[in-house]
Amino acid sequence: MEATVANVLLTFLAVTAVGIIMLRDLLAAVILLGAYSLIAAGAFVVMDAVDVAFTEAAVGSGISTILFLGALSFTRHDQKPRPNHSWMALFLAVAAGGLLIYGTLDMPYYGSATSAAQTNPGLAVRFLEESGSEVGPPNIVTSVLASYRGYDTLGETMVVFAAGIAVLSILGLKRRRPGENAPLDAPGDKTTTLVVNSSADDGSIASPNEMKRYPRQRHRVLQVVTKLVIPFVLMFGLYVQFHGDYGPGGGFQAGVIFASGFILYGLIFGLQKTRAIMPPSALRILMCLGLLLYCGTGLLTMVLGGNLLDYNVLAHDALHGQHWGIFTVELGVGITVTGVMISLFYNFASKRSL
Amino acid sequence: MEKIAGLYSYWIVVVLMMAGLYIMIARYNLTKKIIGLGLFQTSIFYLYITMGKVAGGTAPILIDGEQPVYSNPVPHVLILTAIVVGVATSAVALALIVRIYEEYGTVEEDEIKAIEAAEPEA
Amino acid sequence: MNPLWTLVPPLAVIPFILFFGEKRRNLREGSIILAGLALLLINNLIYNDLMAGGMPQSGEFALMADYSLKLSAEPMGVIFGLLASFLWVVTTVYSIGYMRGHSEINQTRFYTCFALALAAVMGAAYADNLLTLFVAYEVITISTFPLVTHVGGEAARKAGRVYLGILMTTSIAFLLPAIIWTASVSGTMDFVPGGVLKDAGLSNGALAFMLALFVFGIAKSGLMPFHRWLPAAMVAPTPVSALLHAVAVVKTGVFSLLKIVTYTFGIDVISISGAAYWLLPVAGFTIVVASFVAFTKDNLKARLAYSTIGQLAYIVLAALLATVMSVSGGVLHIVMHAFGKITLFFCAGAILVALHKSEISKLDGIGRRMPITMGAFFIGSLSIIGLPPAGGAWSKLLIAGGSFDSGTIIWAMILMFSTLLNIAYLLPISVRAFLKPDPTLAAGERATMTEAPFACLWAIVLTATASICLFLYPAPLMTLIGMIQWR
Amino acid sequence: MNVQIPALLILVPFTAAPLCVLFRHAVASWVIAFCANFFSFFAACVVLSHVRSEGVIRYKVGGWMAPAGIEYYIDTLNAAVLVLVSGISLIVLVYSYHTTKKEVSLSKHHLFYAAWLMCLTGLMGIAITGDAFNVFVFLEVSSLATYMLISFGKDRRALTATFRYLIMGSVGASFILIGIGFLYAATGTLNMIDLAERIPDSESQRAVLVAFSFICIGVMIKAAIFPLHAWLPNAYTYAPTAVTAFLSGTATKVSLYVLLRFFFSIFGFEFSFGQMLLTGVLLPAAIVGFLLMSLVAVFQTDLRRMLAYSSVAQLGYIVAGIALASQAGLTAGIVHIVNHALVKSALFMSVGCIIYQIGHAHRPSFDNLFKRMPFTCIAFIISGFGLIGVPLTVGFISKFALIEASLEQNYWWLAVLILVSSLMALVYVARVAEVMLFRKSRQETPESSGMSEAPMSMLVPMYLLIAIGLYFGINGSATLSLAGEAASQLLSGFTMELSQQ
Repeated sequence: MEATVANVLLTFLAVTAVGIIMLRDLLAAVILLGAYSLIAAGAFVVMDAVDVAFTEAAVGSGISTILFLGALSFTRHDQKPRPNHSWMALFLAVAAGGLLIYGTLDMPYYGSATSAAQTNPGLAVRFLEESGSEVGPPNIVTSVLASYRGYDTLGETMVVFAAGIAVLSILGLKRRRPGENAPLDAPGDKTTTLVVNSSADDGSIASPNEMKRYPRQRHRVLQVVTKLVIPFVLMFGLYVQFHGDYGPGGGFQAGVIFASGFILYGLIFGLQKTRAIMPPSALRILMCLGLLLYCGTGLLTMVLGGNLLDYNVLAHDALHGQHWGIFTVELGVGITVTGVMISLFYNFASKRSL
Repeated sequence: MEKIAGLYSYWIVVVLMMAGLYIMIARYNLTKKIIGLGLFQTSIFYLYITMGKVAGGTAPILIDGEQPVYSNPVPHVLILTAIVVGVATSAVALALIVRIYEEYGTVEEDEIKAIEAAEPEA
Repeated sequence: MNPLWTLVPPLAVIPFILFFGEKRRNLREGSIILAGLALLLINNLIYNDLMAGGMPQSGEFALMADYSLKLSAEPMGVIFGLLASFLWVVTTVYSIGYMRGHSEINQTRFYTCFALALAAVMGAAYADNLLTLFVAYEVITISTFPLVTHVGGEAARKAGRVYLGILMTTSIAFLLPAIIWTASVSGTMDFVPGGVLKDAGLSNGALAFMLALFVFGIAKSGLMPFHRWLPAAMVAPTPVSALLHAVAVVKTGVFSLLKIVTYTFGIDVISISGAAYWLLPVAGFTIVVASFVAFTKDNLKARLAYSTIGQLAYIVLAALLATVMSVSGGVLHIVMHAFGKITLFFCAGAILVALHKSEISKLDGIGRRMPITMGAFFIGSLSIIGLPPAGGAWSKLLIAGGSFDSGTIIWAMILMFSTLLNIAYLLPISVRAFLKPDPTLAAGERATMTEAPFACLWAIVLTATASICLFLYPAPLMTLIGMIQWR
Repeated sequence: MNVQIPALLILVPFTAAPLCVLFRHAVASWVIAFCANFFSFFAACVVLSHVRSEGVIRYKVGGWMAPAGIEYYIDTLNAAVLVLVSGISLIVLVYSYHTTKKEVSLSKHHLFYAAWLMCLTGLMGIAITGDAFNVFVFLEVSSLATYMLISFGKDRRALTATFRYLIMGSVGASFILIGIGFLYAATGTLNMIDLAERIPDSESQRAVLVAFSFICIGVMIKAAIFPLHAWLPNAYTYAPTAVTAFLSGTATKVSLYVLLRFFFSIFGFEFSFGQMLLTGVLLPAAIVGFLLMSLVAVFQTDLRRMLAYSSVAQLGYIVAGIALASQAGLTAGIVHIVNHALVKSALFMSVGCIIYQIGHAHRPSFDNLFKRMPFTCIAFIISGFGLIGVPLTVGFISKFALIEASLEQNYWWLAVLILVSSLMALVYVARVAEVMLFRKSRQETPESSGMSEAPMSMLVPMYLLIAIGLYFGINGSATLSLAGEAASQLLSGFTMELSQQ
């Protein structure tokens, strides 16, 4: 049954992929890519990878689609038609694919319980059997992610951080100068007359450009609904953050969800208002703080006499230590991810709203 | 037959991966390339997750007092990391695309090349 | 005396040269002469040690795990070291006169590179193994490059390109692989009396190929077809041409070859295997053709350059004949030719400084204006031709004798034929200078003495006298050569 | 040695990166970066000396015993790579102080140095780890930071160069990810030592083979090995000058290290070179690479582009050494990794000085360069000698070792081809040197006659690097013995008797 569902989903994926190749309208392709991620997330659930499914849904079809749309709104929507097909590319892809298929021929079959990966006493078996007593959290993925392979996660957090500051440096978020008030964004190369958006009675200031781009700003219904929804989104984010030990979730997913609350607000109420709530400099500090929290935990474990990220030394009892370690580390990840994701949104959005 | 059933999912995933790769190499539009990259990477995630699946298994979250069959958590952990890496790369690439469009007025690779060829050396 | 000391004076003087610079020229040049005298003294001490039966050598410096840089003094090296250091002093004195008389630019750079090159020549002279020799060889090439291009301008740049191109290319393409090959078949790079390739198990063909790599790889010996750099390098100021291209650079080339023949191959290996069979004709060809080409050149320095190519080929021939007598002759010829040729170059420079003439056809009658210079020129010519009372006679005799030793008379005949050519292209210059009337003077007018600056003249007289002395009193040299261990 | 030093080696620059962003001050971030980098360099030296005297270090990150946890595995090879990377980064960082001021807008300095630190952390993280998947993670850290660093270039072509690098780099990284996935499926482990043990017994030999191919290709893209080098020339040409100097000495070298680790330690000598016929693929690629790329370099007029192509060519030598798959060849390859890093960074630094003062590195438009910048020109020429392989420079040592290694296997033709390529290096270096030394200005303008040397803070680090290069050129046995040690460790696989920590 499971296998059938997975295979059906897989076929869906193939259809979507063909669509992505064929479509010349980039907007549609992006939406399809989001759908692709969502279907994949569904398949991941079927294949018991709930954490991955959660992340893929939040990131692949959420954040990354928003980023694509942000970029697209700034550039062209359609790719230019090309008469000739790239036989070279086709050849390369087919060759690589052929090689991969050749490699799968003696791989363990789908769902095999006796494959090398499933039976390795050092990794999979150990995690399944020992993590409860060694680390504690029922969610084994969290144990492995934050403790056994916490160092990988440290690197991963830095990747997120790197992306954040890379986009910041490439798109060059205009900084709010001290003493400068409401018109937060000093116009750069383009000069725009700022007008008070009369239809938004909350007095939000938006450029005509922005109004054109975000017509929803005028939708009172959306505004009300959003205001109602956002607390729940943020609450859910906190839940995912702190409940990651027990169910699917963790710092990364929580960060994304938390950020999506702000992004939603930004989409509906405009960038300026969002920035007033969450100024870019605060984001910068958040980004750094999360990472520093992670590093700090690592340093602390070393100061206390353990190896890097050896949480056992954090408390008298090893399990307690692990608990504290995972808690802080996940919190660090969550904070950094929140900061980076909102910052990414700001950068893409501010680029065009000026 | 058993082989086909057992490996079917791998093969489709491989095809999907190569679709992504093909888009990355063959398409001139830079945004489309990144869409291809997304497709490629998502398919790799799929490959990993497929490896971790155990038939009749359940999500690797310990349940008190029971001993069910769990799917392998290791690929899940790896892919969590890889997803993050993927979105980070895409974000940077998209930022670059925006800037390239600002500078060149186009995001088609061959047009950019033509513009660059006309520029003086360094 | 540790031969390492020979590197000290030329290197130690460089900071002084740079420090004194253009502003304090007397101090600058004084320091060079002091360094030169110190170097001569050190070489002399090494000579004494050697004569006392010692084998002065330096410690090893491992450049790579199995291969190290090391200096040691054996008779051949001592001869070359003494020669080069003596001529350095003389050339410095000469160049003081020349460079100032000619008001050359960038003299500091000139003297710096000069000193650096000389340090490298010392390294080559006392090299104890192929690696040291190669290092010194390359350093000489690079440090003399700025000297060749000294005057600047398009011509000098072209010359520099040819110079660096040929010397570096051949050394990287032929010499380096030959050295590495030697190391990999014999397991050592050391210079050992009797050679290291005896038991290396190379076939005769392989030996011949390896020898060819060495002979052509050392393009500094000016063997055709890799001789183009030498005439090209004549755009350099005359002292450079004199010391470097009549003495240090080219002689490093042939000296290296002699050393390799004696201590890497072993003369017996060469003569038994017939490795030189295909190379001897190349040397013979060079001797004859270079002489003919020299004959056609009107520019004095160009003629001397081609003469040098021919004379160097004598030494290459001597090395390839690989008999005790011929190689001894080769070593001797290094010295004899050095004194003879440096005299000639000094004279050419003196004529340029005093009368601003460089073409032979314009030298008519200048013997009366510059009697001392042209007298020395005559002695130098005799030495190159190989006539008494100049030193060249001895070395030519030995090489010809070596040819008989090896059982083939043809090389001796080529030597004699080339001697005739030497006469034909060198003596007419003296004849012109002394016997033809000076076209610039009206009939009956007497020429005034317009000799070169005193410093130049002094050097010229010294080297010409030395040429004669070497003919009259070759005994110490012969003793040294006799101390070479052939087997 | 304190047991925590290997971890601090990574963690200190890691922590310093967010600190730079947090402080958001140009000079402060440089100081933070310098201090962190200095510490890393110092720590790397300690680690190297410890490894050489006491043997391999294994450090259990998180206190978990491998293969459940991630571990550091440090033997001579990666200790040397750590020293190399942190050392070059440190020297170039000092040098970058002025160039960055000129090339990067002041408001982004903190981001620039943060990216620098992340790049350094990523590269060192790759080098130090003993876990295959961790290699991927830190590869991405360094890649993202590198993209960012390159995109700081002033020319708008820096953007497209970055984009192209990003595309190729992502393909490479994805290939590595696929490879690691297949390896995991075939063996069920990620730890390198564990992999090495389990690969021969795996039931899925085809999967292992595919994993090998994909990891190979992926790493080779990252290492810019011909013919997968397309990203490199533009990236090196348009990146900020200090970044080019930094990357040329470190990024590709670390990727080569990964290649060595996978070839020899993980898959093992027999697998890589026996069954895989790697010699049949790798060696021709290397040879065509160094010949063709040297030739292309000859025709470049922009100095940085020329050096970039020359880099690809020099990587070809390294790969040729590796492909010989003998103790001698491997030694030559490893020693050239170090030597080329020293030489090429110094060269890019000298070109950076020229750009700093003149504003371009276009050879035909130089005039009177030697008069204006004598020290820079001398630096370029001395380092250029290293590229050619003149004796007493590092280039000679590695070329000598490489030729000896090829003669040892009777590949005399390889020796010949290496020499031919060296001659091409002679041509392109000499062409630049000639212009530097002899090209007089066509019209005498007052500003072109006086001396206008780059600031001391650029010259001193540059000459420091050159001095190090000359030292190792004269005392080649130091690097050669190190490389020999590393080579024999590689050939004998992972060491099992360890000082567990």
